[in-house]
Amino acid sequence: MGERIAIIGVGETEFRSRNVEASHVDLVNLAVKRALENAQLTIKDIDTVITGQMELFEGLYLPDMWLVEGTGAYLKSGMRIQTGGTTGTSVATTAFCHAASGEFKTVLAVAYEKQDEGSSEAALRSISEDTFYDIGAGGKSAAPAMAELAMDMLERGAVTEEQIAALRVNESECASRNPYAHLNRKVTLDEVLHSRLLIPPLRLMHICPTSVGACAMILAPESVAKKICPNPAWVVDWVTVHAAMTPILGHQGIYLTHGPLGPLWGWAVEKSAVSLYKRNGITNPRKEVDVVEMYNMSTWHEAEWYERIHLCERNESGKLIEKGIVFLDGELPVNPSGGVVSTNAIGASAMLRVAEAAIQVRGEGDRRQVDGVETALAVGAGGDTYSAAVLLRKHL
Amino acid sequence: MARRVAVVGVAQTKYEAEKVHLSNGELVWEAVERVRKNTGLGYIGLVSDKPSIDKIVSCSEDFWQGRAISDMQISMEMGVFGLDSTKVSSDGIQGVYHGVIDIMSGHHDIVLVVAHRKESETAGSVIENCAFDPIYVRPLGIDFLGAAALQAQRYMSAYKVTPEQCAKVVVKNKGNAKNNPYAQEPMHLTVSDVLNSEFLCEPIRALEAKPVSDGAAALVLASEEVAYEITEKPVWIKGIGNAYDAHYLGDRDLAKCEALVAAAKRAYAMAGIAHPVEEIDVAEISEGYAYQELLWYEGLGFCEPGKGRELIDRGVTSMGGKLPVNPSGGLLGGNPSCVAGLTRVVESFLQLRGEAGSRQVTNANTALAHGWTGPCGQSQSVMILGI
Amino acid sequence: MSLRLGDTIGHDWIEKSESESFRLAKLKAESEARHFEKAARNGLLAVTSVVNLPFRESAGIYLTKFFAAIRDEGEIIANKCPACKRIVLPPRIVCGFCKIKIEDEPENWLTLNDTGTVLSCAVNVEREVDYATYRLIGQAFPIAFIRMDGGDQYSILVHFLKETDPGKLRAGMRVKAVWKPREQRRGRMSDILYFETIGGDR
Amino acid sequence: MYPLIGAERPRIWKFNHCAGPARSRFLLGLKEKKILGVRCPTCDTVYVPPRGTCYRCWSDLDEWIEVADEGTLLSYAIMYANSEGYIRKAPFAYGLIKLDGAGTALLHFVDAPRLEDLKIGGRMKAVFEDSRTGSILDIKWFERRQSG
Repeated sequence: MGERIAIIGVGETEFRSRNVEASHVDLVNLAVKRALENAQLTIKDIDTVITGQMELFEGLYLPDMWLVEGTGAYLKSGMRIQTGGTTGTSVATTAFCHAASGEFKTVLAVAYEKQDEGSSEAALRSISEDTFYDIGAGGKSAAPAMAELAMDMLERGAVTEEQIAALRVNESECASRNPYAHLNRKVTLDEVLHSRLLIPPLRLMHICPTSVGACAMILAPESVAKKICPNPAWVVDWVTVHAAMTPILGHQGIYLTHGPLGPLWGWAVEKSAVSLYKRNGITNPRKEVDVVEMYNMSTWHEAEWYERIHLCERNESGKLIEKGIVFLDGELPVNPSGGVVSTNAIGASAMLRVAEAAIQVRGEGDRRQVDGVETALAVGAGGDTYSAAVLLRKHL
Repeated sequence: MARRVAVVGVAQTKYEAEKVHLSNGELVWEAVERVRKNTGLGYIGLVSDKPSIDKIVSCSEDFWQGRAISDMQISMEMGVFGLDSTKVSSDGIQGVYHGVIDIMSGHHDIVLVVAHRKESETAGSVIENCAFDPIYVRPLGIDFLGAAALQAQRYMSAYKVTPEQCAKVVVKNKGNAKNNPYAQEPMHLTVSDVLNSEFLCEPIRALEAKPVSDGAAALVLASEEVAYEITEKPVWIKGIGNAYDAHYLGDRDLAKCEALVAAAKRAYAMAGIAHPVEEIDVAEISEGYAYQELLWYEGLGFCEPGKGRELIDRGVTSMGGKLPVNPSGGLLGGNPSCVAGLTRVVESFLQLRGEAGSRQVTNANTALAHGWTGPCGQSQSVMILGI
Repeated sequence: MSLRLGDTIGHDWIEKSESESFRLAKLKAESEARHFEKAARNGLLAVTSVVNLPFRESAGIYLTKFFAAIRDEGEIIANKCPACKRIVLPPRIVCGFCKIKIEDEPENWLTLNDTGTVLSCAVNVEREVDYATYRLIGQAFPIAFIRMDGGDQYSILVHFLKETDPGKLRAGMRVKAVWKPREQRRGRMSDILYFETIGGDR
Repeated sequence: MYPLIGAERPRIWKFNHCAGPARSRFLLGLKEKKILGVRCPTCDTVYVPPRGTCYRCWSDLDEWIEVADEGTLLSYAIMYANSEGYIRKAPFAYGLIKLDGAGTALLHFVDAPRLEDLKIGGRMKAVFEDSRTGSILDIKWFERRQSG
């Protein structure tokens, strides 16, 4: 096996719905500088730079080229990764492999999204609208598929609308404690229950916003981390699973909850989490993991994934919420950062899961810090049904 | 190198100006099917008792596919269901680089790398324009051709490189392409044929630029532990290196290629190469335009800065020379960008195994593969392979 | 208040939601413009670029057959994995599960009926907004996941339903394709206008 | 066998790219017919066009200076092709111009009575548009000075 590795620095920008004051390079530069400061390093100490974002949302072809000014990649090695919504975790896992390969002393991973500049609608339509499958049903099927998952959760009695709303209230409480979160206003149960109904039972407040912001992480192999970092977050293991079964763009019938495979994202999340547990001897994740950061594109997904990552039995996720187990002060807090429903700068979202988990492990969470975190789990998902699970520990 | 990595199988499609009969998925399948046949490999989860592919790296770009998450189109053809997979949005050689790093990290054993592009489907000039700073440069409408011509002019005037010397690169590469059944534009040319073709962007002439091309390539990497179970003749990755240059053309001295020097230095250090021309037997480099081959010679340390023209004059890089460059015909012989870098590794593999047919270089033991992306080669990647 | 599939939500809700999406889209566009204007007054500019990218795409061997059948025969065809026998709709060169080639041989092709059963559907209020006029364009047909007759559990098609009364939409309803007149068909999915309700729900 | 189906579907995307503080200042300078540069406190390079960070030293750049609207041509390229996306009709020329007082070269259009008269080392002077909006295109092109 390669070297063991650690996250030794994390930097985030404040996420907002728009940032017309900064260019792409300014935005990325801020996150990188904060990560360097956090790691107490200078840009000269960095060997390689891995970047990621959704280029069509940005309107930049080969964005890593212009970004050299922001990432400091001049004459350094590096590459660019793009896997849709999972981009962030894919960048992170690529950075992990770089750090573990033994060829690099330090690795900088940068993921960001600046959605305020482009026509996200048009870019999204580019995914959903196939030239031949031209009824535009693909993009429009995303929300219905989400609603369908929600309906399924309700029908099989896994959660109630009130429980899901309570979960959303908790996320907003967490976000209000996170200085970087986008939707950081505390909301009430009543507000959530009466927010705009998109497609029954999916409400506006249950789904993620579109944000602008950047996230950077610095990684190092054990030999380096032990020398330069007093409290590294050790990256123990990571697993990516891809469930791509898109027969044709614009046609996503097979993604259905009631379809033959069930919801494919959930399938991938479960497979990645379970093999991660298996490889690392975790038999009861609810007891053995102290905090979870997951990619909750909607609160309904979050509830479904409690089952998928084996925090509870099937149909028990409601109880998990009811008992407050997954809340900030609960037995196993999930998304103390406020999660993706609070902050969603697409390219960065999935990396924020890893970064926020690292912040928890390093005890740097400030008002969102969970007490006594020894083991953290970060789950990224998105894109063409990718899922990546990462296990972090305070001690090796 | 911590853990040795080998290339154990390769495949490519024929490169053509237009593959109208195939969808992107069907194009990728052609390459994937061949590489699976060549290696006899299946996928983890389907075959349990034999070594199987456990990771898939694809290379494609959203702009060129006209849609976000461009790998969605080809995921089933690559066979990603239930596997680890990622997408490198860069030249194909960066995908190989990713695969090598994956295996070196100890997290993966067998990695399938795939690159594809149908350049014929859209207008490259519009896309390439989007690679420039949107504030200062993009409004000018410049593309990679314009940028390359600026570099060519600067390079040729700095080192007194003549148009004839650039034309010789075209004559050599398109001539070499005649020996490559996969090449798109095998041509028998003379220097004056090249110099008589019209200017695209002075000083670059039509025959001196890479043709528009469609195609795909695939390759399988394996760790030392399993490589011999797959093939008797693995080709080892001895060194890898990549680097970024500054973005603005006006910030760089375009007659030099700092990033390529840095990338080559890393790859050579890893492979223990001190004298590239002596130690490397064959090189496959990505020359999108004729002048680039001469400039890249210098960046790769085949000669001193400004002496690239002497290598082509003396025939050092011709077939039968001391260091044959691009026996396959290179990019001038016709490769789509993005696939180009992967094709260089594929061709290096064939040379080192002695399977390159009539383009075979004799006694090839060490090969160099090179790829670039970005305006004037802003991102460079170098790989050393050996047996 | 829990909603179940088949619950009536009423036309007034759709209308309200429609005008709401329209209002929000307009607000968003206006607020965006305001932000850029405000930034410009503070000396922070933005550079507009319009990428106009021509594309000419090939359907490829398998989808050409599929769309030609739609165009010329008014038929929905699919192919079948020779190993696992799963139906692949729309047809493709590989089976994603077995990861093997589905040869382009007659025995691997089959014709499905143009009738099917709705697995689930949603009244989609997110109609497209024309940002130039702030008008909603297109029609808000409910989108449905339809399991086609003559196939298996994998032969699911995504398309629109003609029935727009949410009170009458339910999983299990039987539907049939309504085709464009033959001379208007171009070999695209839109050659089927939508699916209309037929009797005999499951 | 059916004839192969293909379809044309252009993608049209619109973006508003934010310039950020440094780039905006330069563009607003152009509106006033001024070409601004910014000096790196560490390596002393004067960047034209300016930016927020020195890519070599990673220093924040804040020392603004005005540079001349005249300079030396480092390289040029005469475009004869008429590809999609070009904003001028061929033949036209791009050039890299190192303005007097600047440490880096600016990429822009260059012009001469006859494009063949362009030469490396030639003297070039900015020609501004009459109506300027705060864009890199406020400079029409750089013109060859006969004296140069």
